[in-house]
Formats: sequence, C-alpha cells, structure tokens
Amino acid sequence: MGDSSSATFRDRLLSREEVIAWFDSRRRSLGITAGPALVWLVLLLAAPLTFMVSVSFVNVNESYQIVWQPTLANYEALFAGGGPLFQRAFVQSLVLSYAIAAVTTILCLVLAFPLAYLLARKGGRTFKVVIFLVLLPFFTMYLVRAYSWYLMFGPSGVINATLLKFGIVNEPLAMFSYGVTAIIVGLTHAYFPYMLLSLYASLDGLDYSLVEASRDLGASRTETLRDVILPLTLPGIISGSLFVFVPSLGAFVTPRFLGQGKVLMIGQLIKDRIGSLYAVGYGSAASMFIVVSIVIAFAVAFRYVSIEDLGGI
Amino acid sequence: IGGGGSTPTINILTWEEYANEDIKSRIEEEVGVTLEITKSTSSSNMFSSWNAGQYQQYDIAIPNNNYVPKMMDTEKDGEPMIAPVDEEAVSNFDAMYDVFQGFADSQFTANGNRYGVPIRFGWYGYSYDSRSVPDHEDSYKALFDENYVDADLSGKIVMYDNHFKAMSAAALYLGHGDAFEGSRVTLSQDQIDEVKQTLIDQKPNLQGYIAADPTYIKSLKQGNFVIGQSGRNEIVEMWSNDNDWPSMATPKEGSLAWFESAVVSSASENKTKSWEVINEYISAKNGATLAKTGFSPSVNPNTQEQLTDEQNEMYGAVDPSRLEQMIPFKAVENEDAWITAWEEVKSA
Amino acid sequence: MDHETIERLIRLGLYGTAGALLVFLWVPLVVMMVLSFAVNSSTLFPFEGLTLAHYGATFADSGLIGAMFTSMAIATISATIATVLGVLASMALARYEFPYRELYRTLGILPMVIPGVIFGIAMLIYFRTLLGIVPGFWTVVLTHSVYGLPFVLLIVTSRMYTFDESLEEAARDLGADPIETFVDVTFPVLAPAIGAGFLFAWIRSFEDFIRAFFVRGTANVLTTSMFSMIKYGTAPKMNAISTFIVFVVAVLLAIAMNAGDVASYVADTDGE
Amino acid sequence: MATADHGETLVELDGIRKEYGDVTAVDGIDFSIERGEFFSLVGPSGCGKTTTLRTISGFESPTNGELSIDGVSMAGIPPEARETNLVFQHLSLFPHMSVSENVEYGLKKSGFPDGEEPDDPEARRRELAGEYLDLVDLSGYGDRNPTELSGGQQQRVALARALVNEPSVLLLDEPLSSLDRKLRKQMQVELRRIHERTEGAFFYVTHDQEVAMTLSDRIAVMNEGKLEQVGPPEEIYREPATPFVADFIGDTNLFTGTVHTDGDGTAIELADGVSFAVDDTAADGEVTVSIRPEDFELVDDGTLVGTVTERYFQGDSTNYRIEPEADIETLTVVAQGRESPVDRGDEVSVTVAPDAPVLFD
Amino acid sequence: MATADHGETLVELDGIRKEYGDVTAVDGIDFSIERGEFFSLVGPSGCGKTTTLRTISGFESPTNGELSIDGVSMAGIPPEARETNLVFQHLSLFPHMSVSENVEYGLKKSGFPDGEEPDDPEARRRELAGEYLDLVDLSGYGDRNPTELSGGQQQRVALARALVNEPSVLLLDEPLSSLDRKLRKQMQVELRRIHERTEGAFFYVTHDQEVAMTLSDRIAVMNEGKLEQVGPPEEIYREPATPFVADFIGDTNLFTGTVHTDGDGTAIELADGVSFAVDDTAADGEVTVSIRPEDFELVDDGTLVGTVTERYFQGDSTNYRIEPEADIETLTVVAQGRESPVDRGDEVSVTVAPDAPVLFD
Ligand SMILES: Nc1ncnc2c1ncn2[C@@H]1O[C@H](COP(=O)(O)OP(=O)(O)OP(=O)(O)O)[C@@H](O)[C@H]1O
Ligand SMILES: Nc1ncnc2c1ncn2[C@@H]1O[C@H](COP(=O)(O)OP(=O)(O)OP(=O)(O)O)[C@@H](O)[C@H]1O
Ligand SMILES: NCCCCNCCCN
Ligand SMILES: [Mg+2]
Ligand SMILES: [Mg+2]
Repeated sequence: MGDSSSATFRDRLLSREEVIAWFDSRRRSLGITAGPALVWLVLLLAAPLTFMVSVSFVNVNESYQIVWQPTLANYEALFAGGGPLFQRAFVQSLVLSYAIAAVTTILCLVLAFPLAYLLARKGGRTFKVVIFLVLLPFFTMYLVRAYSWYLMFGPSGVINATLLKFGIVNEPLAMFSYGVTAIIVGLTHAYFPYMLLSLYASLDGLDYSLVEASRDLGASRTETLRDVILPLTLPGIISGSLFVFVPSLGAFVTPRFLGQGKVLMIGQLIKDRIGSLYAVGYGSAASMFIVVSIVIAFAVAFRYVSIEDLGGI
Repeated sequence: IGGGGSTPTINILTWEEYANEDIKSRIEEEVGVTLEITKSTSSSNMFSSWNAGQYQQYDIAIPNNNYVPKMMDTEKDGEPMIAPVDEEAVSNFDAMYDVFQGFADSQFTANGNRYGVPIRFGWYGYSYDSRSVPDHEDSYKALFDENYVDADLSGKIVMYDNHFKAMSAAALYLGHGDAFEGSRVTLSQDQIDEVKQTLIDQKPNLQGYIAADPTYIKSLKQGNFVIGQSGRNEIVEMWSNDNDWPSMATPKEGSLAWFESAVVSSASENKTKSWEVINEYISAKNGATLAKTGFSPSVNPNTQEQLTDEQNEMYGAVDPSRLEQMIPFKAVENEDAWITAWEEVKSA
Repeated sequence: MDHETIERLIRLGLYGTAGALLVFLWVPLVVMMVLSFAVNSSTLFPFEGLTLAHYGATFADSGLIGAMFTSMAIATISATIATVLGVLASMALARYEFPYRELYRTLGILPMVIPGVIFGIAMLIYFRTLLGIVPGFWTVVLTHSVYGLPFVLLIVTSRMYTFDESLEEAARDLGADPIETFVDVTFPVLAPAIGAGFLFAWIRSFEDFIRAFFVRGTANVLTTSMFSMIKYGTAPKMNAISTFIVFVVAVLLAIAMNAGDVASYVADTDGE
Repeated sequence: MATADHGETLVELDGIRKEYGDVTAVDGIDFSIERGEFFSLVGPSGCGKTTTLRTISGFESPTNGELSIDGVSMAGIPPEARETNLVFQHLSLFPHMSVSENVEYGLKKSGFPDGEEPDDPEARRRELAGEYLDLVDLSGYGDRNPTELSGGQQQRVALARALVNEPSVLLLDEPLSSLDRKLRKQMQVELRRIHERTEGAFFYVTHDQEVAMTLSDRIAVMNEGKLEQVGPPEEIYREPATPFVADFIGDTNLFTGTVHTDGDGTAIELADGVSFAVDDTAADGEVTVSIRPEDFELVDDGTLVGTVTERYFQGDSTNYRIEPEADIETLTVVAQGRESPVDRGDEVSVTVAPDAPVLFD
Repeated sequence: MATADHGETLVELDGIRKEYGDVTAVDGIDFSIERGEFFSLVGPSGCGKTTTLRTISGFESPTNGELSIDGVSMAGIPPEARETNLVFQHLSLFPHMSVSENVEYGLKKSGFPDGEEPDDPEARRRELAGEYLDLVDLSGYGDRNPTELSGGQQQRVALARALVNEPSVLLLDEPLSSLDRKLRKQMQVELRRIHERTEGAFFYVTHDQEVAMTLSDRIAVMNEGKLEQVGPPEEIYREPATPFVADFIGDTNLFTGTVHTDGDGTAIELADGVSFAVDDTAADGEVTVSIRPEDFELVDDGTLVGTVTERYFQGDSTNYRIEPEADIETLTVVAQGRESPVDRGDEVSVTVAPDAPVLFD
C-alpha cells in the first residue's frame, strides 16, 4: 500500500519537475504565451489584409473571376469620373466621412468631458448608478441603438410627431429628418461611451492635487482646465478620440438607416460596390485609403500616448 | 410527418413572398423535399452572394430576369455558375404566357441550353397620393420637373435606392428611350453624365431614396412624401388594403418591366428536385397564392382560375401584352460607369 | 458674483450637462421600449393603445429566435477563443521583453480599429478566394475571435501591469510549483479582468452586424435578421426584441456590478 | 528676504469647525500664526490637520467660524485670490512643464511682472524663477523635467514654486513624508534655512513630531479635531498640557498614581512602596503622571526596582524595557551616551529627578 | 520554539556575485548566517540587498559563487524546494484568500500533515495556522480578508504565513518600511519577540540602520554590491571599519586630518591649532576621522572654537550646528539630556574624549 502510493508520488514529482524545467525555459514560455495569438493574428488578420492589398492590384473579369495580373485600374477607378477631383464620388464620400467622423468625435469629446470629470471626482452610490446608466446603453446592441434613433428621426418620427402633436410646430422640422444630422447624432450615441470611458480612466488617474496646485498658484478654473487638466488628460482624449473617430469613419449601419439614402459614407460605398458588382479589387483599393489613414492616425497618436493608456476600453 | 431522413433539403435564396407557409408546405408535400428559404432583398445581393461562393450553399435563386444572363456568364471552375433547365421537370413551362416563353428563349439561352424559368412579373413607374397631387398626364416630368404638376413637391419626392431603377427613370425622362432597345441598355458616357446631373439636380427636392417596398408603403401612408418612383405591386397592395387614394402612373416615356426568374446552381446536388420545386412555383394554385402574397401576377395565366374577379383585376389577369409597350429589365452596358455616376449622385 | 455663487453655478452646469447626457443616452431607448408595447409601433402619435401582441409575434418567430441562439453560440465560442488567446498574449506582453513586441501588441489591437466593412470584406475574399472556404457559422466564429481579441488583450494586460508579481513569488516561496502558482494565484487574481474581457468580446461578437454580414454565408445571425427587419420596416418585432435585449443586459449588468467591480474594469482598468 | 517680523498676527482662526456630513473633521479651533514664524500643526492621522490647512488655503470653506488673513476675512475668497501658497504632500509638480516652467507658473498667473508693459515678461519671469531655484540650490536644473530629479530635488522645486509668489503664509502638508530618512534630515535643515531667508510665515502640517520639534517656533498639537496645546517645542515637550500631548510628542511612560503632600514636600505614589518626590504641584489626588525615558536614572538604591527584559542598542543611547517588581506598567528607560551600564536579565533600580514628572488631573 | 542555537553556520555565501547585463548588483560577497540568529543586511538604496536576499530564497541564481544552506549547495534548487521563507516588502498577501487560508497555503503546498492519512488534513492545517496567528496576536482574525486589516495587522499575517512553515531562515525584505513611525516602533518590538519564540534564523534586509541596530544580533553593512563590515551592532557603531560605515550607521562628523605621535601620545590635527588626543593608533599620516555628534563635549577651554549657527530641539537632546573658526567642516554636536546649555549665535568651544575618534587610512 505505502509503496504504491509513494511510487505515484514519485511519478508525480518527476512529471512535476519536468514541467518546471519546461516552464523555466524563457523561450518556451514565451512561445506558449505569445505563440497562439501570433499564429491567429498572422493567419486571420495579417494574411487577409495582405491578401486584400494584393487584390487591390488585380481586376475581376466579366465572369467575375479574379484575373491575377497586376493593374492600377482599381486605384484609377477610385478617381474615375468627370469633373473636378473633389466631385468624384470616392473623394466626396471620403471627405464627407472624415467630416462626419470629426464632428462626431468633437461632439463626443465635448459632451463626455463633464460627465467623465464628475464620475472621476465622485464615488459611492451615485457613481454606481450613473455608471450603470451609461454602461447599459453601451452593452446593448449597436444595431438597437442605431435603430432607436431611426424611430426618433424622420418627417414622421417620434421627435417630429411629438412636436406636431403638442402644436410646437405646424410642419415637420427638416432638422429632424434623416440625413447628416441624424447620422451624427446616431454615431455620437453609438460611440459616446468609448470616449467617456477613455476620458474617465484618464481623469481618474489625474492627480487632483495638480488641479489644486494650479488654483493655489493663482489660476482660475478655466486657466486650470487649459493649463493643467487638458494637457495631462491628453492621452485619454487622444485614445478616446481614436476609438470614436475610427469606427465612425467606417460606419455602415448608422448612415444606412439614418441617412435615408441621401448620404453616402465610405463604408457604404465600399459595401455597395462589393454587393452589386463583386468589385473586390475596387473595394480593396478603397479600403487601403481608410486603413492607411488609420495607421497614420495611430502613428501620430502614439507620439502622445502609449498603448497602455488605451486601457480604458 | 414527412419521410424522415431521406428527404432532401432544397435551399432557396429569394424574395420574402416565396416563403409563404401555404406555398411552402404544398411544395414540400408535392415534391418530397424540405424547403429552406433565405429571404433576400435585392437581385444584386442574390447575384453577388452566389458569386462570392454561396452558389455552393443554395440550390435555387430567383433574381430578376436581367441577372440571369450575368449568372450564366459567371464561371466557377470553368463552368457556368448555374445549371441548364431540366425541361422535363418544369412541366408548367408550356402553360406560361407566350411572351415569357419568348423571353426565356431570347434572354436565357446559350449554346442550346436554357438557364432560367420566369415566375412572376410587374413593372415600375411612379405613384402618388391623389389627395395632394393633382391629375396630370403620366410622365417622369412629375418626378424631375418642378413645374410639371401644379403642387409644391419639394422635399416630398422619393426615388428607388438602386442605380438601375433610378438612373433608367432619369434616362427615360431625358428622352434616351432608344438606349433601351437592344439586348443591353446602352447609354453613352455623355448620356450617363446627363443622367447623373439630372439626378443631382433632383436631389434637393427628394425626401430620400427608398430601399424596400414595405418602407415605401409605410412612408407614403405616413405622409412623409407624396410622390415617388415605385413598382405597381406596392400600390396594388395598398389598394387591396382599402387605401384608394394612391394612384399608379405608367409614364408615357416608358416603364421598366421585370420578371423574376428561377435559376439552379450548378453545384446543387438535387438539380431535378430543384427544377421540380421551381415548377411548383408556377403551378396554377401556387402561382395564384404567390400573386396574392406579392400583389404581382404570375407568368401562368391559369392562376386566374384560383382568384376572385377583384383579385384578377389587380394582380391576376394582367395581360402581359401590356409589357410590350414597356422596357424589359436588361443588363446594362458599361455598368461600372453607371455605378460611378450613381455614387456621384449619392455623394453629391 | 462671489466665489461660492460661481462654484455653485459651475457645479450646476456640470451636473446639468451630465444629466442632459443621460437623457440623450436614454430617451431613444425608452421611446423604443414604450413603442414595443404600443399598437402603433412606429411612432408615439397618434397613440392607439397598448398591446403585448408584438412580443407574442416576436417569440413566435422561430427564425428570429433561432438566429438569436446562433448569435449566442457564435459569441460564446469566439469569445472563448479570444479570451484564451488574449490572456496568453497578455502574459507575454506583460512579462517578457521580446523582439517586435510593440508590433505584436499593435497587431493585437488592430482588429478593434479596422472598420467592420473592411475587415469583413478582407475576411470574405480571404476565405473565399484564397482559402476556398465556404462562408458559414465557423467563418463568423473565426472572424469574431480575432475581432474580440483586442478587448481581452487591453483589459487583461492593463490588469497584468498592476498585478503584483511578488504574489507569484510568494506562492513559489511557500512551495507551489509554476503550474500550481498559476492555478492558485495568478488565475484567481486575474479572473475578474479575464471575465470582463470575455464579456466584452462576447458582446462585440453578439452585436456585430457588418463583419457577420460578409462572412456568415447562409448562417442567420441576430443582427442580420434585425437589419432586414429595420430595412423592411417591421418595427413591431424589432422594438420587442430590442427591448427584450436591453432588459436582459440590464439584469446581467446589475448582477455583475453587484458581484464584482465591473465598472472599474470597464472604466479604469488600472485597477486600484 | 530676511528679518522675520514676529509678534504681529497674520492668520487668525476663530472657532473654525468643519463637518463632512456626519464626520466632524475640525471641531472648533482657535489659533493664530504670526508674521514670519515657523508654525507646525501636529497630530495623529485623521485628526484634522489637512482639513485645517485646506481651510486656510481656501479649498474648503469652514462650516462655522471665522478665518482672516492679514485682518481680512477670507469668507468667499477663492484659493487663487489668497496670499497663501501650498506645498503638497505628494509635491504635485506639473509633469508636463519643465522645472522652471513650474516655478514660473504662479508668476504668470499673478500677472508678474505687472504695471508697465515690460520688454520681455517671459524672460523676467524666467529670471526670477532662476533666483528662487538658486535659493533652493537648484541652479541649472531649470530645463529638466521634474521626473528627472531625485525625490529631494523635486521637494525643493515644489518649495521654490510656492515661494516664488512670496506668499504671506507658506502652507506645507507633510512635505517630507515621502522622503527616506537621510533625505528627510537633510531637507529639514534646508527648510529652516529657506524659512530664514524669506519673509513669510510657514505653516507646517505633519504627524511626525520629531520634525515639528526640530523646525518650529511654535507647535500646535491637535487630536480628534480639537487643539490640545499650542506653544514652543520646549514647552510642549517639558510641560505637556495633557497626557495625549506627553505621549504624542516624544516617548514617555504614563502611570496613574496618587499625590501626597507632607512636610518633605510633594510625592507621587505609583504603587505600594514606589513613590517619587515631585516638584510639580499642579494636580492632586488621583493623577496621571508622565515620565520621559531619559528622565529615569539607573541608581543603586532607587525606589523602583525591576528586571531588564529587553535592551535595544541605538548608537548614541541604549533603550531598556524594565519589568518592575511592583504592579505597574513596563518602563521604557533610555541611557544616553556610550555607556550601556546594564544588560538583559539584570535586576536594576531607577530613580527620577523631582523636576521630571509631569502630573495631570 | 525557544532556545536559539547560535554558533552553527546555517547559510553560507561564498563569493556570491550577481550581474544583470552590465549592472553588477552584487559584487562578490561572503558571509554566513548562524542558526537561530537575527542577522541584518543594511545599506543604501540600490546597494544589492534585495538581490542578495533573492539569491538566498532562490528567485535569482548567482552569476558566480556558491550558496549553501545547512551544508547543501543550493545550485539548481527552485524556491519552493528551499527551507527559506520570505516576508515581502509589500506583504504580497493573497487578496483572494482569507487570512487563515493565506497562512494555510504554505502548509498545503508542503503536504502537511504528511505521513499517515490523517482524518481531516484541512482541519489540522487550520489548527496550526490558528496557532501561528496566535503567535502574532491575531487570534480570531482568520476569517477576515487581508484587506480588512490594518497595515500592522497585515504585516503580522505575512509573518505568520512565512513562519508557519518553520523555515530554517526567515527572509524579511524591508518589512516595516510601509508602516508609519508609531507602528514601526511597535512592530520592531514584536519582531524581536517572535524571533525569540521561534527557532529559525531571521535575515533582515533594510536601509533603516536604526531598526537594524535595534533588532539584530549581527549586522552586515553593504555598499555598491560589496560588504563593508559584518559584526554586532555595538561593534559596527563604535568601531566602524570604513568612513562609509561610520556615516551610514548613526550620524557622524567626518574630517580629514594628520596623525602625529610624540611623547604625549598620539594626536590628530584637523587644521592649524585644532588637534585632539586620540587612543586609536590604527592609522597614520593623512587620515579620515569620524567623530560622533554625542562624543563632542561643550567645554570652556576646548581646542575647537566655533559659533552655533543652528539649534534643533529634539526633546531628549539638542542638536547644534557649529561653524568652526578654523577652516574645517561644519560640526554637528548633540547635547544629550534636558539641558540645552548654549544658544544660537553663542561662541562655544568643544573637546573630544580620546577614545571617541575613529581613524581611517
Ligand atoms: N472630503 C471629506 N469627506 C468626508 N470626510 C472627510 C473628508 N476629508 C477629510 N475627512 C475626514 O475628516 C477627518 C480629518 O481628516 P484630515 O484629512 O484633515 O486628517 P489629517 O489630520 O490630515 O490626517 P493625515 O495625517 O492622515 O493626513 C478624517 O476623519 C477624515 O476621514
Ligand atoms: N532585474 C534586474 N535587472 C537589472 N538590474 C537590476 C535588477 N534587479 C536589480 N537591479 C540593479 O541591481 C542593483 C541592486 O539592486 P537591489 O534591488 O538588490 O538593491 P537594494 O539594495 O535592495 O535597494 P533598495 O533599498 O532600493 O531596495 C541596482 O542597481 C538595481 O538597479
Ligand atoms: N413586395 C415584394 C415585391 C418583390 C418584387 N420584386 C421586385 C424585383 C425588382 N427588383
Ligand atoms: Mg493630512
Ligand atoms: Mg530592495
């Protein structure tokens, strides 16, 4: 009895030591930890994106088959069409997307800052309730949020219907029709929590005594905001802005429903090309512009923020 | 209650009405298959998803007629993506109006093989709320020319959110009817530019572009707009729901006629069963139900026997000879240029 | 105006904006919830009475409910993959110096910031054209497993950075081998962050429309069903299913927030 | 700089009370700080020191009571408008500004140089900041980032930043607590030196009584929101007003005993047969008595006999714990100097000079 | 417990050297810890203390040199297999386990109770953990979460957790540095008490020389990776081997001077006319001399004359800074006891007993 149990104990000890030895090799444990995600990311991120790059340089023939012959036709097609360059669809749509994303980002920033500031300064029950109220929309489906605004807007949407009902207006107001305004509102609603959480993380990490130090040295509230709070929460502002700007730029669902077809953002343009023509080359080429601009945005942002500061999301 | 495991499943990618429970169960019983129907909202989606590989997952698709030649052209592994009609299985073919048999021959036939079977049909013009839009001679001018009808329509017009339908309407309005004569629609680049400019000029007056029929109906009822490009079936649907105020216009410049046509994937393992299923969609009984559900007539005149007089008037006994004055859907020449122009309109 | 008055005004302004924001966040959702019980389900006026019929229709729609379960299955599998990969990768990032570490990290964050349209298309042509895989359930799982990875990575790494490694040394010192140390100490201490990461990845998958749209093949997921419901204007079911989801999420979130400090994991992953 | 102008009241607290909801952080205190003096507020953690300081600087407004600086009531005056400056416990240097910019910041905000349009205000500020960096021995460090400095250097930057505005009162909240012992000692010396070279009063808050004693002209001892005693360090140490003060300031032995006065004078009896003559006659009957460890003397024939249970060598002195035979508390006794006359286990007897014990009612 | 068994070598470090890339953290040191002793390693920040401790515990393997415990070489033995236990600076209590579970953890990992199958091993462990919680005065706290305890209590849990395994050597890395002064003093006394009640040796790492001196049987002073001196506290304080040790352990005055020996004995001259007789004859010629502040005596006719520039009251002593007339460093002088015989500005003269100065080559 005793023998057999000590034998199994020995076996266990042996395998245990083997395991230890195995783990004590730094290269091996690095391989075990970093390896799987690396394989995954290479196979399912780097490879598809690289392939997309190569597809952007080939054509699709009449039989909708890819012809593996390098061509710049897709890039030319992006800027095809008559008239001045800025009137070409791709350019216009790109510019519009940037503009909408920029306005959305600024709106989110301006709206989220006071709330983030309050949350960072207050604790306790109120904090829990408020954060619950903020997180809940955040955790509900994006599509549901976009849809809820779809109900609000429109000539006979909830806003206009309510205004009419109470006699505040006689005619539906155009500003509450679908279009750019509605898209911006929808996007702001959709991505606002990203901004809030980034700002919150950064404001919460701000040593409040710096604010007091500034006041103590004679700065007013606004001067303190400008001289101390904003510069020191810049990483949060930048990361929050990235997390709002980037998805807004490529948004599809929100403009689709809140634009009533009159607004063409770049995400829709690409999707429609693929949807109607299977124009994967064109779509890939157009995507390159977005991806490159995102990469540039990040490269610039990371001069001010380190990736650790993005933790808030 | 069916035969259990051995019953093959037929996957269909098609319009919503084809999933009607009555039709579905009748076909399943008749053919001895299980139908798995995926709803699609546009022919172009049917086409592009098949092209992207889903022809391997579906047995049947039922796009508009103009997409059948495109599918015939699309090759997978050196073969066309779709399979020739199993003539024996489609016994109702002969019952079809001659005009559709003719279309099938002229549009869907290559190398002696026929690839598509028409199912139901309809056409596009525009429709309006007769309570706020005065009577006028049916013309696309109502959509494009601010002074044509005696009412302020600014902000109360809608167009289809589809390059082919919207641009064709503009082209017809501009008098380029002859571009629609051949086997393909052939607008010159100049004409495309002119169409584009017309649509851009129209845009400020639009309430929006409408993507789906139910949205059109809902929106028109709510009064969001009063006039808009539409299919006849939407208006028929409203009539059958006791809304007598919408009027359907068939513009003098010409209307676009469509007929949905079934194709079978070359990758289907149940091609014969598939054609049998398609055959059922044009049986007198199912064709009538389909007409009722979608407010669009069947290609099989025998369906009239299953419908009331009133129904026949609206969507049963519509004589396809009326189509002869119309312009059948067809593929366009230089589609890239159309799409580019369309994108410019949308992004303007 | 004296100092105190100004303070009060500023406080009022701050609370005012914050309150207005909560209203902004909630009004459309509340309207949607109300409409889910309204006979006229697309706008508040004219109000035609209350009904539960929309819920009946929604839960009777086997296609929709089936799609919901498919989405849940996809979310669960892909979030699990993302969590396993993400936790391992976080350990590598937090614990080791290695060549191209920054590149590795950037690669890990990227799936989150590539617009869905682009990622979806890239995956579609990759699966279809390069690999010849027929899109379906598993291609969505694969796509979402990559999409969810950054969320796990960000949350877990930032927790890792504040993880006191001397806890592991304490365990070793008390006689635990490396594996026991991981099981007894590392994992339990990181568990809340790992849980939060999983939750995020799950929700991102569950709510994703555009990536799924491209790579789902014939699989029906909830978002694509909802998308066509909106497109077809079938508001009653859309209101009902959406309200139902908000409700379920609210309950789960309330439980999670009481059980653990979710807020701080979401909002301030620096931990304490 | 130079010549402190003692004797004139600069800051006056009159019945200051601060409540946070249910918590009374400061419970009605009065004291005044004189122009130019080095005044310390000491007390255990949570006793209300920081709250008092923040009330003076204007970050808290008192629930009750009056605060005036230079004879002017401070009610409703925001921090930026007060003639006070703060050195924070964690320094709170602006990490996004250079050392010099930190020091210049207050100047810029106060509109220095004011009056006429000077040629190059920027340069004038930089110059003055430089002078103050000199003062704290940091010439040449102006362009560095604060994070590139050692703890002690950062400490001095924080001082310079607050001093450059020439506040009437410089408020310091535990400014040395994050430094290690060597640096703390060094910075104490610096603080005194800087105080002497400037004109303002220093208000120094700490829980470290040693530092307070070393540096201050006067000390206020605070406990649970109330003031226990205010006075110069010697007075506080030698004549503590309460047992709390005796125990908090320096080390002490507290006993209870009975005071007897007879022909020989006054004596205090701690237990049967254990009594000492005392000079202090302030109290009577049952009293608490405080005897400092260094006031015991190891003698051959002391009244208090006990056994050495612990001996802690301290370099310049040796600490003993002595377990008395009588039923009283363990004693702590310090023998100063090189000699360490007894060892663990030794039986010893101790006595106390009559001027050493302090009695409390 | 009880009866330390001094004199027998338990841990032996022989030429231990540890390099991290270019940095030599520990530069070849030898010392040994005896069974049951309280041994401290002191030195300034970054001198290699923690590295040495981690080498003993097995978290670092030395670049060179031999480490043995109980005569067995530790090369290749992982931490979990060594008879050492660590008390971490930041305690590192497992936050997801109760106090008792923390203490039981080591028992569980070591397979306690071993041998026969006991009825309820769980309960046996819990019982033993309870005994050790008693030892550190925490009976009844077993079910709490560590975060629900005060700093000092957490400290004691960490001790109990390490002690319960009855390690031959308990390694403590700055265990008191995060506590405030009062608590630190209290915990020092506790540590000594606990050490006496257990059998193992304590290896205590700190930069706080005061604590080390108070607690230790022997102290090793380390600087820049090298050992400067090893010995009992008195020896280290009174006979420092190097100026570094003299300065680091306690306060001192360091001067340079010249040693002259003549008929009258040996004297050291610090400057023209400033010289003291010294007993120490260890060095010759140009030397460094260390004189402790308390070794100066204020006298009427001392050889060293100067002016008092600062006076710091310290309660049981008073500290003076004296600026000598002669061209030598400022002196720090301590007058112990109640008397504070001189004041700022006074001209004073000081002398030194001949046995006080320590000379270095
Ligand atoms: N903003 C606040 N809200 C509620 N209670 C507070 C607040 N600030 C301080 N207190 C309470 O007031 C009391 C005094 O706090 P204060 O910070 O003045 O103490 P302190 O003497 O500075 O202590 P320490 O030495 O620990 O810094 C404490 O009980 C504290 O908890
Ligand atoms: N893992 C490491 N990699 C590189 N250098 C190290 C590492 N650990 C320590 N060092 C360096 O070795 C030297 C000694 O460090 P160690 O931690 O032993 O000092 P210490 O005496 O414990 O200091 P402290 O009192 O500040 O804790 C330092 O210069 C330190 O920077
Ligand atoms: N109500 C559904 C009508 C379906 C009509 N199909 C039209 C095809 C035209 N693209
Ligand atoms: Mg305080
Ligand atoms: Mg250390």
